[in-house]
Amino acid sequence: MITRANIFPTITGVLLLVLLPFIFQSPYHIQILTQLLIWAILFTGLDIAVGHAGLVSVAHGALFGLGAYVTGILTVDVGWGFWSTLPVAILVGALVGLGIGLLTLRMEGHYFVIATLGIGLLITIVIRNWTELTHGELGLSPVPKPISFESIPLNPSLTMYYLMAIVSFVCVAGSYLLMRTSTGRRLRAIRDNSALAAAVGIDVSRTRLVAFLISAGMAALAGSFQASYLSYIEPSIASYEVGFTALMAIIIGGRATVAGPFMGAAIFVVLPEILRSADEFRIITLGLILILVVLFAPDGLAGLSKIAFGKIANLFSGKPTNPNRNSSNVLLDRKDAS
Amino acid sequence: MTEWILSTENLSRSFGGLAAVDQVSFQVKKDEVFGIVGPNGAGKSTLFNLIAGVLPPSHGKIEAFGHRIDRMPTQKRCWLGIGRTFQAAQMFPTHTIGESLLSAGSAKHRGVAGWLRPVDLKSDRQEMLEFLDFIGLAGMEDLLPSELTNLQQQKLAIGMALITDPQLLLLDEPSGGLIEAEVLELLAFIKSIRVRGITIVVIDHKMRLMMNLSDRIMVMSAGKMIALDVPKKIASDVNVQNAYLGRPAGSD
Amino acid sequence: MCRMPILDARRAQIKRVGKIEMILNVTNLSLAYGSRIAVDQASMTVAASECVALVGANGAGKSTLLKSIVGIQNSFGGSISFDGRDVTKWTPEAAVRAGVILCPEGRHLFPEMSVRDNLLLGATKLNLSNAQTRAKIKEIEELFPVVNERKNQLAGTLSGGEQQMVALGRALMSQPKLLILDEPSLGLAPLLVERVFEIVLTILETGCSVLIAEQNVQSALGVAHRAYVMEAGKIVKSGDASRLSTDPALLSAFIGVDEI
Amino acid sequence: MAADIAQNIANALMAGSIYGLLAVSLALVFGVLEVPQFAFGAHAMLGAYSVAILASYGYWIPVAAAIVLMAILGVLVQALIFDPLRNAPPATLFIAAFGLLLVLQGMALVLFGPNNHSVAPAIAGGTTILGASITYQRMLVVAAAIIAVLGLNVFLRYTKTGRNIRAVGQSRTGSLVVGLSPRRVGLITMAIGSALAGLAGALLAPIAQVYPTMADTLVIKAFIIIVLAGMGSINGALLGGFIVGLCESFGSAYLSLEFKDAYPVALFILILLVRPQGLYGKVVRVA
Repeated sequence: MITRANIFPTITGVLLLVLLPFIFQSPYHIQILTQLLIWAILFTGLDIAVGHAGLVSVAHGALFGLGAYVTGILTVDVGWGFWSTLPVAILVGALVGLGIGLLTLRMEGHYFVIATLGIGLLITIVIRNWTELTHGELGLSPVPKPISFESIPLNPSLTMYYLMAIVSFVCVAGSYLLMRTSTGRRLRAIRDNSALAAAVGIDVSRTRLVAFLISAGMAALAGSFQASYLSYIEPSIASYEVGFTALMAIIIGGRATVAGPFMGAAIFVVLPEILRSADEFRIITLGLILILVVLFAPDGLAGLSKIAFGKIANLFSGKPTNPNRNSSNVLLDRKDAS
Repeated sequence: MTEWILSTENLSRSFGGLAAVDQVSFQVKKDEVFGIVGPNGAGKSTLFNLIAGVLPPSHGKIEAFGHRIDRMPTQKRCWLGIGRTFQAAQMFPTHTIGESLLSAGSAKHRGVAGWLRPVDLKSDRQEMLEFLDFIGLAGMEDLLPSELTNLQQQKLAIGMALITDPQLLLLDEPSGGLIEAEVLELLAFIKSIRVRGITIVVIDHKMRLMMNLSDRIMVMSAGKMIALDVPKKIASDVNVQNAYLGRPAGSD
Repeated sequence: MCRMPILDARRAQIKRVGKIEMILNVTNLSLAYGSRIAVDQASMTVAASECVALVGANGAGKSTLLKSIVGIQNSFGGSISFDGRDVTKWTPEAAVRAGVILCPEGRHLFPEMSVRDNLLLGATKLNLSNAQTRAKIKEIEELFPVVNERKNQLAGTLSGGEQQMVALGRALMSQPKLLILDEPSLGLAPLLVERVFEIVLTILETGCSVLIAEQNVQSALGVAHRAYVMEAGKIVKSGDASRLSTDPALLSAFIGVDEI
Repeated sequence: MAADIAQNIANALMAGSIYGLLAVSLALVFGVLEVPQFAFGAHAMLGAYSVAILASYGYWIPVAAAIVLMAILGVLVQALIFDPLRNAPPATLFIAAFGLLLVLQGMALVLFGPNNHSVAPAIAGGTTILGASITYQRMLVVAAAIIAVLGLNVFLRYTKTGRNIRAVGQSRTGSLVVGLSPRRVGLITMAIGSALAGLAGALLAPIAQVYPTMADTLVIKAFIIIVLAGMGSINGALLGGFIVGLCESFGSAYLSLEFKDAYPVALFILILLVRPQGLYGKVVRVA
């Protein structure tokens, strides 16, 4: 599946993943990078629903938290090892995703967003208040690390970083490969024009369900690693802000691209660090970036950079750019009010 | 013995008391071009939407290839062998022409293998190029639908319907937005589809096109079928002329 | 041939007076939806107190042309002038203030409002006093008895014919100088079609100009002084309405008889 | 027992009137402009802060100030954000509204700090009705919310501007042909919606703590209410507010207090199960 077109970005990406810890050597920076990778997994998962299938979900924050809690409860209270909880977390996430998908199957536009918001909120409330199971605000700790660090000669944070680098690479590659199958093709067709997609024989509901299920599973997987990375989890890990943050990251980073989730994650991890000394301005800045992106760069930063790269490339080749080419702003069509 | 491919029986659809399609029964023969015409508001589009699966009928039934289809979901009608186009050619706006055809053909491979079928199979690409050639857009596979003329968009829409391997093709207003010269080219193109052994049902109000294209024409007015015959007889039918020029039927 | 006898009689009463003063001038107007050209270099005029018909198959570009005259669609070429001033880029609001009123295809009433409210909205740009508004509504109610009978009913619950009367009434509330009717007979039973055209004649008697787009060719030509025939975005024929109504070319444009 | 029930109903009416008022503001803006104005939660929060900051002027002057300030904010956000996005897809509007929510919350954080403010009730004391003890402030909240919605009804029904707003919500083409400017009507609509949200916050201030994220769950509930009521239905939104209030109040009294916020959501999902297509309806209905 590696073609001439994608070999160069792939090598660049892998090199970046491998070499970044050598550029930012302090354990603090490496921890930030690890967090970035975990977010990127969540965002990549959500992007399958939002970017590829056009299903704008805000429930993924709750699904992320669900994954974290499955791992947290099974390791802390039941005593399982991390790796045996991972498949359970993914399965629970996917099943809940399937449930959400079935409930919202026929909803479009605003209704879908609000329905996922409501269902996500319900999951959050249950996590916060089912104290017998989740310990509520007290939280759960310590969630064990995936690897016993004694056996590996690297320092613990670097080991965790490389583990997350491998996992995020697998997730991104998996999502990329899935989109290179007929499933991805059908999803794009549905996102572009669902009536036409049905007319050429694509089972719109089933394809959307499959996408939502995979996307939910990946969000839960990211949550599972997040629990282990933080070692202590409490209900805010599943709050609706996480869902909105993920959605924002994809919109800002750019939908249906490989780089978009990473760019979004970079903004959401790096920005708070830059603004650490003036934390109260952090959310204003985020909000402003969001509004500006929505108003002026509806294809996100990845879209912007694509256009910029296209322009630079065309400076050399002399071809004019076609402004319509990169537009993927077809999440959902807005119907005329009349 | 003639073989019926599509038939309707007392097909009716009303919207809040108004019968848009009223007790329409007809049968389409294998390998014919069956035209449906009528003035604005006659119920053509509603009839088309009933057959294509956009609307359920209020009464009556539709059968195709021996199956009851009037409650069948759209994609299953496609699997049965019914391809369709839309009024105002529908496109996948961010797909290139090549991708559009590949996407349209993506659902005919079913089962798990169909879901996981890689997008860059040589055989699929070969098929796409053949269809591209057939619809006269060879060499344009990297363009976007918005870069095509109306006629080319219409041909692409028909191409996307054809790549699903239909035996029955439903065309909704294929001449919409075309200028006279383009209508003639479209006519030649639709005739070339017949050679592939595909039965065609077409709705259009460009009478010149319909008279030339159709083997039989059904005329609708106010939701009812008022005539069904070969084009020559239709043209001289007094009721038809009246329906078109706004005179009450039978007033002469 | 069957002509509507009432219409013929009434039509004879409307005579055009000596000097013809054009109030609407459309010159080489072109319009596109994206890459699709909907109106191609169309030119037409309407004189004061004149009734002009615009006929052609649907998809010919009639509606688009009419919408651009009232500023709902933007043209990319050509110009429009009304009452001697250039109005090519005006807003729908300015058009209504100037007395150019469109009664759109599909009526576009406010479905969840009473008939009375729909009428009041028609006069929204006139700044009438309460007494003037009442007088105006009374006038409309006399012209359309159904509007009076159903004044408190929601517009969306009316039948198609009743809705058309309300739409006409709403347009007349704005005191049009030029009333533009887009497919007023669409979806109406023959008797109601006749009623609509009778009303058009009544409106003409008040001195208001009427521009009417219709598929119902015979009726439209029955009330109009002049007519334009539109095909694929272009105006292909124009002339005296009574002459056009017997033109074999027109028949062929609609039915395509000539090629068999 | 009867006193318990009366107390629960009283609590439900109080909470419900705040939910209802916020839902009404959302329903108005959604019905006319199709904007899911998530940031109205922040508008309500700013309304509450207005009352808290201007407390030295008494209660009613700050409430009026909150209404006026939020109306101005409504005009600004409509002109700068939502009008330019009028042809954007729904998801984009959600994100823009959420961005606005962040900006407004961030501004509140910068201007007023993270600490809670509290506001003294306008009228002290209370009474007992059917065994339920009710403070006068709470009665005031319910009365003010009902009067505001009644006022909105009268405005939409009987004034020219109100009629124009309903017209734009019902048919864009229709309003264009009668010479209305949907953009200007949009500004007015957003101003009114924002003012109502501000009022909801101002009413809430004396009976709750005032802090930047105070209205977060409130606005989510308000959204759920307008989906239940049929988006765009104004009186349905107020009624929905009371139903959600009852649902919470009785749920926490007889089922479990911890899951107070979950009951309306569960009701919402239950309704989705019964009517999976949602409760549709777009145009602004006063009835």
